Amino acid sequence: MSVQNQPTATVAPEKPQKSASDNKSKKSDNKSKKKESDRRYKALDMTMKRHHYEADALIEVLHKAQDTFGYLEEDVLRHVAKGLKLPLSRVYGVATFYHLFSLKPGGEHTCVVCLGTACHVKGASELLADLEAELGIKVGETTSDGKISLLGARCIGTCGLAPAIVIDEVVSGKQTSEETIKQIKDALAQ
Amino acid sequence: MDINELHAMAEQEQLRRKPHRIRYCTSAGCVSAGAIAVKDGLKAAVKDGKLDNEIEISSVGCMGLCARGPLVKVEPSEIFYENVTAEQAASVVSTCHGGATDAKVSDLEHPFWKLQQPIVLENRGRINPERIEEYVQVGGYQSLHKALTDMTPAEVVEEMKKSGLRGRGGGGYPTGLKWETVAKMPPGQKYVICNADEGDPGAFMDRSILESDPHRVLEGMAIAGYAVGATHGFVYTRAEYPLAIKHLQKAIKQAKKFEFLGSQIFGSGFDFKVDIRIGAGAFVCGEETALMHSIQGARGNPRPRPPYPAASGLWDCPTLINNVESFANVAPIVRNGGDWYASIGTEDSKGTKVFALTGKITNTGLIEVPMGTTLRQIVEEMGDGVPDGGVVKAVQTGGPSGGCVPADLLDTPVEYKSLLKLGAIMGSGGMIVMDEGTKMVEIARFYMEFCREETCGKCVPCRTGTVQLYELLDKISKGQGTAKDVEQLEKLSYMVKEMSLCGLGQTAPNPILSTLDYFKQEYLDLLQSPADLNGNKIEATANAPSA
Amino acid sequence: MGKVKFATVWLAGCAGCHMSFLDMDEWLIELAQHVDVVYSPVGSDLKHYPDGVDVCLVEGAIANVDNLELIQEVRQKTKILISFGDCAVTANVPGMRNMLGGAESVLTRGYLELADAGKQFPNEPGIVPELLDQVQSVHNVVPVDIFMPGCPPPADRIKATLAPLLKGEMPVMEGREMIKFG
Amino acid sequence: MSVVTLKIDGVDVAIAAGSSVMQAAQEASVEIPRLCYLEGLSTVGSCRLCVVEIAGINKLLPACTTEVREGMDVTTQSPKLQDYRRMVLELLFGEGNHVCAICVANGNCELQDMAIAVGMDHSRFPYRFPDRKADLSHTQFGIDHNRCILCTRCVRVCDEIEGAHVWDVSQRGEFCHITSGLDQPWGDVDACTACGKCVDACPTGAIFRKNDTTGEKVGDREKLEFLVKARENREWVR
Repeated sequence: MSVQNQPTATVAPEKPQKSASDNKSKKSDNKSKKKESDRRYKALDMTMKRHHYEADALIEVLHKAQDTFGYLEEDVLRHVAKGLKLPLSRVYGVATFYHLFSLKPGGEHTCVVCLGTACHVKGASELLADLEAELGIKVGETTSDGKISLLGARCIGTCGLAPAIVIDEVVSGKQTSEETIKQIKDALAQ
Repeated sequence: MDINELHAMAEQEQLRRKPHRIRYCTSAGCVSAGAIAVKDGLKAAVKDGKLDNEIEISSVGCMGLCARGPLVKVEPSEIFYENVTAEQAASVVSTCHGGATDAKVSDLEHPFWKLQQPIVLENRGRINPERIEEYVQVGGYQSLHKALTDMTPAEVVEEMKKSGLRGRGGGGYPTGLKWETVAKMPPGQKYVICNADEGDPGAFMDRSILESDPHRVLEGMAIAGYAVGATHGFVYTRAEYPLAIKHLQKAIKQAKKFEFLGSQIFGSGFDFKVDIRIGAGAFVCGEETALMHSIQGARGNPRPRPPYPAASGLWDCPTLINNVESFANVAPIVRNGGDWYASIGTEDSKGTKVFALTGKITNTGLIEVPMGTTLRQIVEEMGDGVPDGGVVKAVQTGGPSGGCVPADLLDTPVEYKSLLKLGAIMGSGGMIVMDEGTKMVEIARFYMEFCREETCGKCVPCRTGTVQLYELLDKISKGQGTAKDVEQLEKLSYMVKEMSLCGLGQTAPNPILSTLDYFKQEYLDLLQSPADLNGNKIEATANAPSA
Repeated sequence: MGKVKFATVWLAGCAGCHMSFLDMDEWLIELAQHVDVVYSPVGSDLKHYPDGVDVCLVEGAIANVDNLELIQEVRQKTKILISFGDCAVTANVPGMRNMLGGAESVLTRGYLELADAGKQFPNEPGIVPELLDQVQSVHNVVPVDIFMPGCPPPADRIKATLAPLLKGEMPVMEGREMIKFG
Repeated sequence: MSVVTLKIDGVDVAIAAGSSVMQAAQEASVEIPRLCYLEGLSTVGSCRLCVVEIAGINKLLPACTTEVREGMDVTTQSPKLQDYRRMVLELLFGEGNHVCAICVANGNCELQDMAIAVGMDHSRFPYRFPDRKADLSHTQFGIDHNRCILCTRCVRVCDEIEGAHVWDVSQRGEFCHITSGLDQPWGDVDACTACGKCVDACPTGAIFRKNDTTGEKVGDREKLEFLVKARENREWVR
C-alpha cells in the first residue's frame, strides 16, 4: 500500500514529446516572456478557430496546447474552456484522463522505457529499476534540476527490438542498462 | 479522375522507374538497427558510381523480419539482404551490375517466408508508402473504382459477407454483417471509423500497415463508406505512432489531390472524406464506445451496449467501426471477390491473419499466414523457436485480454474457435513466445498491472476488481499467498469477467484464468509452506520505529 | 450438557462493544446459567487465555504486537471465534490511522507533530507494545467463524447471535437487525 | 404509445416500449439493488449492482440501461447474482474509507442499505485505506472523498438538472475522483449555485450539509424525481 494511495499520482504516464517552442520559452528571459506567451495563445486560438470552437475538438485543442506550452497549466485550461464553451470540470476531467497530457512541466530531456509485454519478457523492468537507481527518481518523475524525465510507455510497437527505449524521440532497441545509461549521459551532455 | 487516368498514372510510374531499385526498410526496427546509415551508404555508392540514372534508392515500409534488420531488397532481382551494414552498402549497389557482396542473403525458401501468404501485406517491400503513384502502380484504388462504377452498395456488402472476413481487432464479429447492419440503417449522416488505437503491448501489426501501406487503409474505408452510405471517415490512432500518423496524413493529402477522396469520386455520386483523430494515451480507447467518446472530445469511458455503434454511434449516427487490418483486407476482396477470400483459411476462420511474433523467439517480426496454420508451424518453423536452444513453454495471444497456450497444445490451428476453446483468443495479432524460464504467475501479474493502470474507472468491478486481483497476484508471486488467496483470485476473476461494463474488464481476468488452467502448479508452488501457516499468518509483523 | 466455555477479548477498540454486551441486562443472568466465563475483561479475572474455549467474542482490530500474539492464541484455543463489532470486522476507527501510512508516520504525527510538550516516541520495551504498520481486521489475520458488525452491535444483536449458539445452532447473520455496519 | 409485456421474477408486467428493465421492475414492485441509478437522471450502468439474468442471453445485463423487449423473461435474484453483487459491495467498501460509525449518513446511506441487501457481513477483500481528502471550502456544504463511491449522481444532477456542471470525474482508474471546477476548492467554483441537489443525490455521506453530524444527514432523494416531473408535467405539488 504505497504509491497507490495518492489520487494525484499517475502511474507510468506516457509522455508528450517536447516541442521546440517549449525549449525556447524556457530559455527566454522574463521580459520577452509575456510576448512569447501571447504568441503561444495566438497559436492555440488558431487551432480552436480551425475547429470552429466546437466542444468536440477538446482533445485536438489540448494536443495543441501541450505541444505549444509543454504542459497544461491552469491558465491554459481556463483559456481552452472559455474558447470551447466548456465547463471547467469537464476540461479538467479530460485533461487528466489521458496520460499524454501533463499538468506539470516535464524535464528538458525525456527517457521513455517501453514496458510492453515483449520488452517485459526481455527484462524491461530490470532496466527501468537500474535507470531509477541511476537517476535517483521513480518512473513518471523528473530530476530535481529539471534535466530529464523518466517515463514508462505501454508499448511503443517496436517489439522486435525488445527491450526498447526512446531518448528525446530517438528509439533504441535491445538495450542493456549500461548502454541506456551511457545514452542518457550523452543526451544530458548536449 | 477516371479509369483511363488511373491506368495512365500507373503507366507513368512504371515509365519513371529506373532499371534497378534498392529498397531499404524505414520501420522503427530497421531504423534503430542502423537503416539510416545503410541508406546513406547506398546513396553515396550510387552517387560515386554516377549511377543516378540507373539505380533508385527508395524507402519501403516494414518487410517483416525485424530480427535481422536492417533489411535491404534489390529489384528486379528480388534478392533480400539481412543485417546489412553501411560498409556493405557499396557492394550491395554493385550487385545491380553483376558485382559481389558479402551481405547476407535472406533465404526466401525458409519457412518464415514460405509459409506466409501476404494479402494485407501484399505490397510489403514493393512500394514507397509516401508516394501514391507507387500504390497506384501496383493496382491501388482500382478496387475503389470497381466498387463505385461496377457494383451497387448492396453488392459490395454481399462480397464482404461472402468473404467470411471477421473483425481483425480481436472480437471476430463478421465484418459483412456489420456492414449490412449499418447499410440498412435509414439514410442520413453515417460514419466510418478505422480503429487504429492498437494498444495491446506486444502488437504492432496496425502500426506496420499504416506506416507501410496507408493508402490501402484509406481505399478500404472509402469502399466501406460507399457500401454503408457514409460520407465521412475517421482514423483514430495513437500519438505513440508518429510515423504512422505522418504517412497517413500524407496519404490523405495525396488521395485528395488525385481525387480518390473528396466529392464525386471517379465521377460517381459518392463523396468521402477522412480525418485523423489522435489519441492521447489511453488503452481503453480501443474499445469502440470509448473510442467514439474520445473522438467527440470526452473522457474515454465506454458505455453499455446496446445500442451498438451500428445503430447509434458517433454523434448518435449509425457508425461502422473496423480495425486497420480489416480495412486492409477490403480492396483485395473487392478485387478478387468474396469467394476467393473465403477459399483461404478454414471453415471457421477465412482468409489470413497478420501476427507480430515477439518474445523469446529467434525470428521476431511481422508475418501473415493463412488461418489454420498451427502455432507450432509459426513458432518452431517460421520463428525458429527459442534462441540458444531454449524450450518453448507457452505462446500468449491476445495481449492483456488473451491467454497462454501451453507448449503441448501448439498443434492448435490459428482460428477464432480453436483459440477460444483453449481460453486464449485470436486477439489483434500479438503473439508472444515464452520459454521455460518464464514465470507464469509473474506474467499474469504483469498483465493485471497493465489492466489496473488502463481501466477507465467507470464501472466498479473493473476499477477496483483489477486492483484487488493485482494485489492477490502480487501477494502470491511474493510467496505470501495461501490456498484461500488462489481460490479468491479465481472467484473474483469470474466476477470481473461477467460483471464489467466493457471488453477491457470482461477480458482482463483471461491471463489469470488461462494460467490457472494450464499452470496451476506454479501458483501452488508459490504458496506459503504449511509450516508458515497459522491460519492466515499476518504478513507485516511488528515494525515500530526505533525511538 | 456441560456449560459452554465462553470468553470475550478486547483488542484495539474503545470497549464500546463490551459496554453493549453489558447492556443485555437481565439476559446476562440467563447467559451466566449456560456458560462459564473463562476469560473476559468484564466477566473474569483470569490473566491467561485458557485451552478449549467454545465461543469467544473478539472486540477490536489488530493494531499492535500484543493484539497479534493474543489473537493467534485465541484462534488456536477457540472453537467458534466471533468478530465482534466493526473494529474487529473492518478495523473501523483504529484503522483510520492506516491512511497515514506505516507505524513510523503515525507515531510521528501523534507524538511529535501534534504534541505540545515532551515530544518523544513512547518507548518502554515489554510494557508499551510496538505498533503494527497497518491495523488489520481480525479475519485478515486468522480465520473467523461468525461476523457481527455494528459500532457497537446493539445488545439485541449480541443476544440474537449468542442465543442459538447456546442451543448448538449457528445464528443467521442476515438483515438490518443483524449486519448493519455503524 | 406501444406497450410491451414481459416477466420479471415470474411477475407479468406491461410497460411502454422504450422503458428500461429497471422501470419495469418498479412497475412489478420488484426491488433491484442499485447505486448509480437515480430516477430523473440519465443512466450510466456503472455500479453494476442492478445486473440481471435474461433468458436466452448469456450475458448479465444492467437493468437500468437495458430496454424492455416483448416476451423478455428477467430474473433479478439468483445465488450467482447475489454472490457477484456482494463482491461489488465488498470492492466498494474496500476501495474508499467507509467508517459508518462516524459518518453523517449512518442509517440513511444507500451503500449501507445495499450491503445489508446483499448480505455482506464482512469483506473478503482487504481494505485499501487510500489517502483521500475532504473539502470544506463551501459555505454550506462539504465533500468527503473518503465516502465517495464514484456513482456520478452529483455530476449528472448538477449538469442535467441544475445546469451548472460544477462536478466532473478526473483522473482514471483507481485514481478517479470527483472534481469541482479545475480541481479547485468547491467554495471557489463560480458556477456553483449552492442549490444542494448534489447533497440530495449523493447516496452516501460523501456530500453533506455542514451542520449535519454523525447520522444526521437525511437526503431527500425523491426530490429530484419530483423536480424533474414537475418541470415536465407542470405539477408543482408533491
